[in-house]
Amino acid sequence: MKKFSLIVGLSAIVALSACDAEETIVSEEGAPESEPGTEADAEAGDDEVEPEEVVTAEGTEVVTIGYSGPLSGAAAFYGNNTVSGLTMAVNEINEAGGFEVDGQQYSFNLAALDDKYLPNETGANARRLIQEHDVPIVFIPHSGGIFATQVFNEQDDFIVGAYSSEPDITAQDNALTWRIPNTYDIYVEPYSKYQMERFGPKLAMLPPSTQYGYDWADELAPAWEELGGEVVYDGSIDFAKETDFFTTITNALSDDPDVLFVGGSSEPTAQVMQQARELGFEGGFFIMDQAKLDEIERVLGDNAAEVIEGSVGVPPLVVDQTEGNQQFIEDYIEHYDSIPGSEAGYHYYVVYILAEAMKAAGSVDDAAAIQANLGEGVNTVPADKEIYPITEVTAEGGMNTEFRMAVVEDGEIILVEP
Amino acid sequence: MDVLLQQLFNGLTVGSVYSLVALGLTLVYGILHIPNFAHGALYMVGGYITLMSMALMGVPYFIGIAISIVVVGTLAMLMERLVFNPLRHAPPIHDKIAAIGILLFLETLVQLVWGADYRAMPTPFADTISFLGITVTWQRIMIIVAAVVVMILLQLFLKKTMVGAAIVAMSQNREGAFLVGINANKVAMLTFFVSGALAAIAASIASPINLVYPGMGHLVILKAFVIIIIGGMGSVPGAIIGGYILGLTESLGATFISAAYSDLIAFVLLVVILTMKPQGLFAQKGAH
Amino acid sequence: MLIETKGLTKRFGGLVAVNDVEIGIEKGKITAIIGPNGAGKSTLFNLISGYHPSSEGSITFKGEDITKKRSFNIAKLGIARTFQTTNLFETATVMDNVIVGHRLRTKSNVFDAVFRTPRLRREEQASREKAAEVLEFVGLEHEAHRLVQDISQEAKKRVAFALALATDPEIVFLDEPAAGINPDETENLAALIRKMIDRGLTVCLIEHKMQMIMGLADHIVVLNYGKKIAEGTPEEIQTNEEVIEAYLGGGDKHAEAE
Amino acid sequence: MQGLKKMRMPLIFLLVALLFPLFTDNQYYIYVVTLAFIYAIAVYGMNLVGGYTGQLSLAHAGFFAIGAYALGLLTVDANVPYWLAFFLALVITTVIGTLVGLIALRTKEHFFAIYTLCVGYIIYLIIYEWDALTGGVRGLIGIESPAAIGPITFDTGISNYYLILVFLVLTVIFMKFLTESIVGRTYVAIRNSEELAQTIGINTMKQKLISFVISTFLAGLAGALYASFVRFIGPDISYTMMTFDFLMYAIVGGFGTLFGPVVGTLLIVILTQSLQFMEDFRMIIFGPLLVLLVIFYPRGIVGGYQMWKMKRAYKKKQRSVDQGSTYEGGD
Amino acid sequence: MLKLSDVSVRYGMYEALSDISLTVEKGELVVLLGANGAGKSTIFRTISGLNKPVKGTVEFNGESIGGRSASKLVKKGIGHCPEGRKLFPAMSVYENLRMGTYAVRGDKKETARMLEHVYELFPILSEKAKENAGSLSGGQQQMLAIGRALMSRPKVVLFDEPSIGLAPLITEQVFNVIREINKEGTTVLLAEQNANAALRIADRGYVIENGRIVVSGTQDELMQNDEVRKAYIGA
Repeated sequence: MKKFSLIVGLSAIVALSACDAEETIVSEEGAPESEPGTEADAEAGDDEVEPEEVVTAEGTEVVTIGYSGPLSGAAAFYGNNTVSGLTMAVNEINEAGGFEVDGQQYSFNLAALDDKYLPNETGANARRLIQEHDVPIVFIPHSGGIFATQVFNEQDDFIVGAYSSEPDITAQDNALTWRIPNTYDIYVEPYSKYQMERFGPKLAMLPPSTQYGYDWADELAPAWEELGGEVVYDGSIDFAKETDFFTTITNALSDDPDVLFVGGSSEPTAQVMQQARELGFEGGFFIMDQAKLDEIERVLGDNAAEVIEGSVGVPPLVVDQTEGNQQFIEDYIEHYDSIPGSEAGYHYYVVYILAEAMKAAGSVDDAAAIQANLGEGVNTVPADKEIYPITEVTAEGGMNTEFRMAVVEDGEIILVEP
Repeated sequence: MDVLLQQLFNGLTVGSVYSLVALGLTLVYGILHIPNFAHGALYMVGGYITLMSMALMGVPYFIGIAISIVVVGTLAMLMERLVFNPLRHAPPIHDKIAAIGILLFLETLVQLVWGADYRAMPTPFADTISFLGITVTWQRIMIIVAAVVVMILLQLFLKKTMVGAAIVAMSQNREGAFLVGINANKVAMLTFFVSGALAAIAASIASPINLVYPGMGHLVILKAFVIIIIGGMGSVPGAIIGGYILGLTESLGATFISAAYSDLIAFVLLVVILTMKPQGLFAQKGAH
Repeated sequence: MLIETKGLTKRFGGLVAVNDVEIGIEKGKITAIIGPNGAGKSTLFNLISGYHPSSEGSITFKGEDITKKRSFNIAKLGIARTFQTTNLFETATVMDNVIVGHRLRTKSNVFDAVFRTPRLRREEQASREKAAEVLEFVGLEHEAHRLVQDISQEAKKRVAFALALATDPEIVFLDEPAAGINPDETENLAALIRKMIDRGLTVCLIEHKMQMIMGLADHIVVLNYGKKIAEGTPEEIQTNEEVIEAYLGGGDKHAEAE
Repeated sequence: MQGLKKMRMPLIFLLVALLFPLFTDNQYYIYVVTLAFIYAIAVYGMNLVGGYTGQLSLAHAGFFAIGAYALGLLTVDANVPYWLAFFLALVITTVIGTLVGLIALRTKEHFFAIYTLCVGYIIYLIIYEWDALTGGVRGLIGIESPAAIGPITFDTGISNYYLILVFLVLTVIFMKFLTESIVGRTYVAIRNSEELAQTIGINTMKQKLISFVISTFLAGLAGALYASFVRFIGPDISYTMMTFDFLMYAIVGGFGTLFGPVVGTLLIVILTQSLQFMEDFRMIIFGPLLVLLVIFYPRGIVGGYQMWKMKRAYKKKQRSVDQGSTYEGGD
Repeated sequence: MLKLSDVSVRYGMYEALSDISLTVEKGELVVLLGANGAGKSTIFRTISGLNKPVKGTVEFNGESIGGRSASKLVKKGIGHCPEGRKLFPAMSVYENLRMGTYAVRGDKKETARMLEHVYELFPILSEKAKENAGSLSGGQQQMLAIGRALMSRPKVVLFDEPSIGLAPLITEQVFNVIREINKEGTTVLLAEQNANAALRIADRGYVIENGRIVVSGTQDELMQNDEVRKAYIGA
């Protein structure tokens, strides 16, 4: 027993001193006179959850950008996708020698922390990023964390890089919020029109029971009815709770809908779609923008063609290839051995916008100035880095994109341009 | 589509899975009087092993299940040896806490190794058939049939073989079991193995109609607890019947009461039952 | 009679564990309840101390009917008991184990505890003094600050006594006090039981160690198959044919005839 | 003198806690430690009913969430003044705790643990599904910071830190007075043996209920503080995993000890933060740690330390008695 | 055949058995007498491996078995019909008997023969073969316990207070069966509180008091000895 207490005590001490040691490195790194390069590298290794290291350009000042998202827990897959975009862009910029702001050459460092999707953890992480890295921006890919951070970001002077299409985020009257994706409302009407025309007026709603799913449903139902349609089933499906989706899908299909609204991560969405087909559903799927048609196609394998026929959704990056994103998609596939989703695409893109905005603002740490120059940043991003067709950055800090839609006709995913 | 019939069938499918999980839980409870909170983690690991055997080693579905049975059974056995056996004289609060520790560990381990995202498990039984106005897939028929076969085999094992009967004997009278020459350690390990195997089978047959992810055991295990409390802690038939009752109640409840709150049914049922009978519906007599 | 039972019966399913038992426990005396294994002695204790509800019959304490009372209320009336196996708090000190014994004579609640009211201070003091007093009484004052897990089996029995005594009882029921301790220690315990009588307490005990009982008890009640088969002084019991038969087995005369 | 000596460690701790914000202007440290304080209050609740009274309640995240949501809803939706809402949140949690306790405590041991686990899950499901009231999975945004008390305002991290420290210290004092009094001894007697407790005249059902209600009160208090500190709440705070976290804090620090919850919570929360780079591994360490602790060190760090000290003190005393010095009845 | 030399057993601090020495020869019926708590059951539990001696040796057929596990000893031929019967209440009578053969399972023929024999000894068990053990009366349960102990075809059987809670008539029946079992060649060690009835069928006996053997002797010697009486009722 005594021996055991000794071991526990020792390990606690070791852990605490390890914690101390870590803090030392951080504070040195944070000091302006510290030499970037080696130390920054060591630092990155500490904080980075991704095995991959961020490279630093020689002879530059380092600007650290923050990230807090789910890197463990149920949403880790999503979180890692978002980080992958950031990491890739940071590395590209640094490898190219960084960027120049007000005569000084800078390179990026990325400090990514895990918050397990828990808002209070996001709050802690954001504070930590401010204290230890003095970051001008923290990217957060979930609205709970965004809301929790909006409580103090103006006071602590950093931008919330909000990856969420929740409209409330830009309605908070928060001067330092940058909403990255479009609010989902732009999809609703054209998708609805297309599906109603093609399959009929009866809509059954079966979004995932996540915040995003509910938000979508709230937007969709009135829009659908406005177009003369009818919502015959208004439910949701909980991937983490339901033992068998059949039960819920059976109910959703009991009124013979023409169109089924589904979504969520691609795997469960595919599962729901397939089971709906198994239960004899012959209409079209209205797919929420989280799920990717190409991933769904891949998950379903042999059955894919008949299941996804008649679906409408956000064009997968691979389908919506433009001059700007072709290179990115290729590089991403090469690097991560998987096709990039919009999480990765957007997060890749925003680093370039951020760099441009910093240039335009003439400062890497004046959050308000950077925020004010986001629109300018969007305009000046090189054309070959333009992943999405951004149309504007609103006064509230929301980015809007050109509308895009993908539909499946005769087994082919087709891009419908506006 | 006949919704009622379809839902009855759906309930049967889910109930089969519940029953198998509850069976493993009830066997362990019967022998060692441990509410094994880590059983849900075994279920989850079972799903992963099958899936990963198929994905990484390219083995067929059934071989995957077989591997999963062996691996999870062994894991459960290790759990008994390394954790519950040393705790057998400790206050009852301790094994519960230890079980929670195991649960946290296994879940994180799986997540670390295979990631946290939802994964779909392919099945060789993807075809659908329709009859009587309902639609089913062969996988679902397989679930029901497999569950029944496993239950019959388990019942035969417990009734007809001496080794299986030893499990039952030990749950009914520990010391009596020693005196007829039953080795308590071996039986405890065997019981855990069987319980792990049942969890592995349940997860492997349920995964193709659901998804594989680290949290997949959370709710299933909670419901299994409800089932064995309803059916009598340690009772084998109770676990089977309770599983089907819950499966059917849920699918009908989701249809006729509320889809959002259908998960609540199990827990409300439990609260109501324990409120009226704090010792459970069929408190076993003489087992302890 | 301090305690009287009339027609006391307890059934567990089909088994009649205590069958129509009528006993009287006299104040200031040591009453022993004996009988072969499974005769229903412990069940009788459990009925009197309110641990099991009786199926039939009545129990009175100082003329008051206590048949339907719950165990904690019975304790408050002044009826204490010990158990066959002492389930003390092993990782606490002897003192800590005993202090709580006086809790039923105190009225402090959470409010008193948190605001350290005068009542609480008074009652804590009383509990502590009571504990010290009963520990001295059972001869454990020097062990008061040891952990229970570190003291001998006999000392644990004494702690259990002390705990029962700390409730300020008029009567103490002891369930096999000498089980699991060595003969010398048994002697000491017997002396302690006598001391309890000298202090004006009444004792009722179940015990299998006959030598102890015969030297100790004023009055013995013999149970067999849940029924009272005899009662009387030790001498009477030792020569009672029915008792001898119950213990030594049927066919005694028969055997002698052979 | 002796009392002061016994309290030396806690007083040093308190001093460090009081001075901590003066030595660091790192908001992050303050934030993390404040959160740990809040959790510690909830863990005290769990510790009281589980560690002292011996009833393992697995519904505590639920009560934590009830406190948090009650405060959140009252301030955000009903515009009730903060401190009134705070008070009402405690009342609501306590009332619900009493109702649950009345039923749940009829069950024992395993049944109680499973029952409360299910109650906790029901609370989670209700918060999750009843979005008209709770905002469902979206959660509640924009909860007020604690309102100013006279000239003292609570809009900064440091002022919140001190406010919550005050609540924590009050909780510890409350627990100290409670558990070291004859009232608290009653709970320990029940943990030790309910049967024995009854025969020494304790109405065990009543006492268990009181300790359960106090424990839900503390969980609710922590929840209310959490809501106004983080200012955003979602259903996650009521999930079983949160209960398991609380349990882990309690076990590591020492179940059934006075300072266990503070020690365990601070240690693990700080450890968790400093091990952030190994996010994924944490439970791989903590899971087995929990198992090892219950097997080898069931009373945790504080309990183990106390045991050691007590044995040493006794040996010393023995020696001094042997040497003929006068016997002093300490404690 | 069975020999205990200076065996001591402790439960924690308490010495339950002190220097117990006793022998049982092949074919004998030996009785252990003594009041409750004297240590009879502890002796039995030590022989059948449920308790471990702290001191002394237990020999069975010349082989030291002290501290071996119960499951091994059943295989070696030590049957134990415990105090309190320890049946499997929710199993049928037949299943209980079948469990009795657990240690020697495999030999189906012998098992069938043994089952036949037990049914012969206790016809009532054959009648109630399909009923749950828990539903039997006390006497029937005792018979079942005896039958179960016999099913492992033991060389020596330990009967621990088989007469507990049984009506006198049933007790006699049980004792007759025990005598019969002994006559068939099985060595019997019997612990009884029912001293006279036990002595009548025994060859020899030991009187246990406070964990020690106080008297030993043949049937006749013990029947005349006042110590027996004293050990029971203290006079």
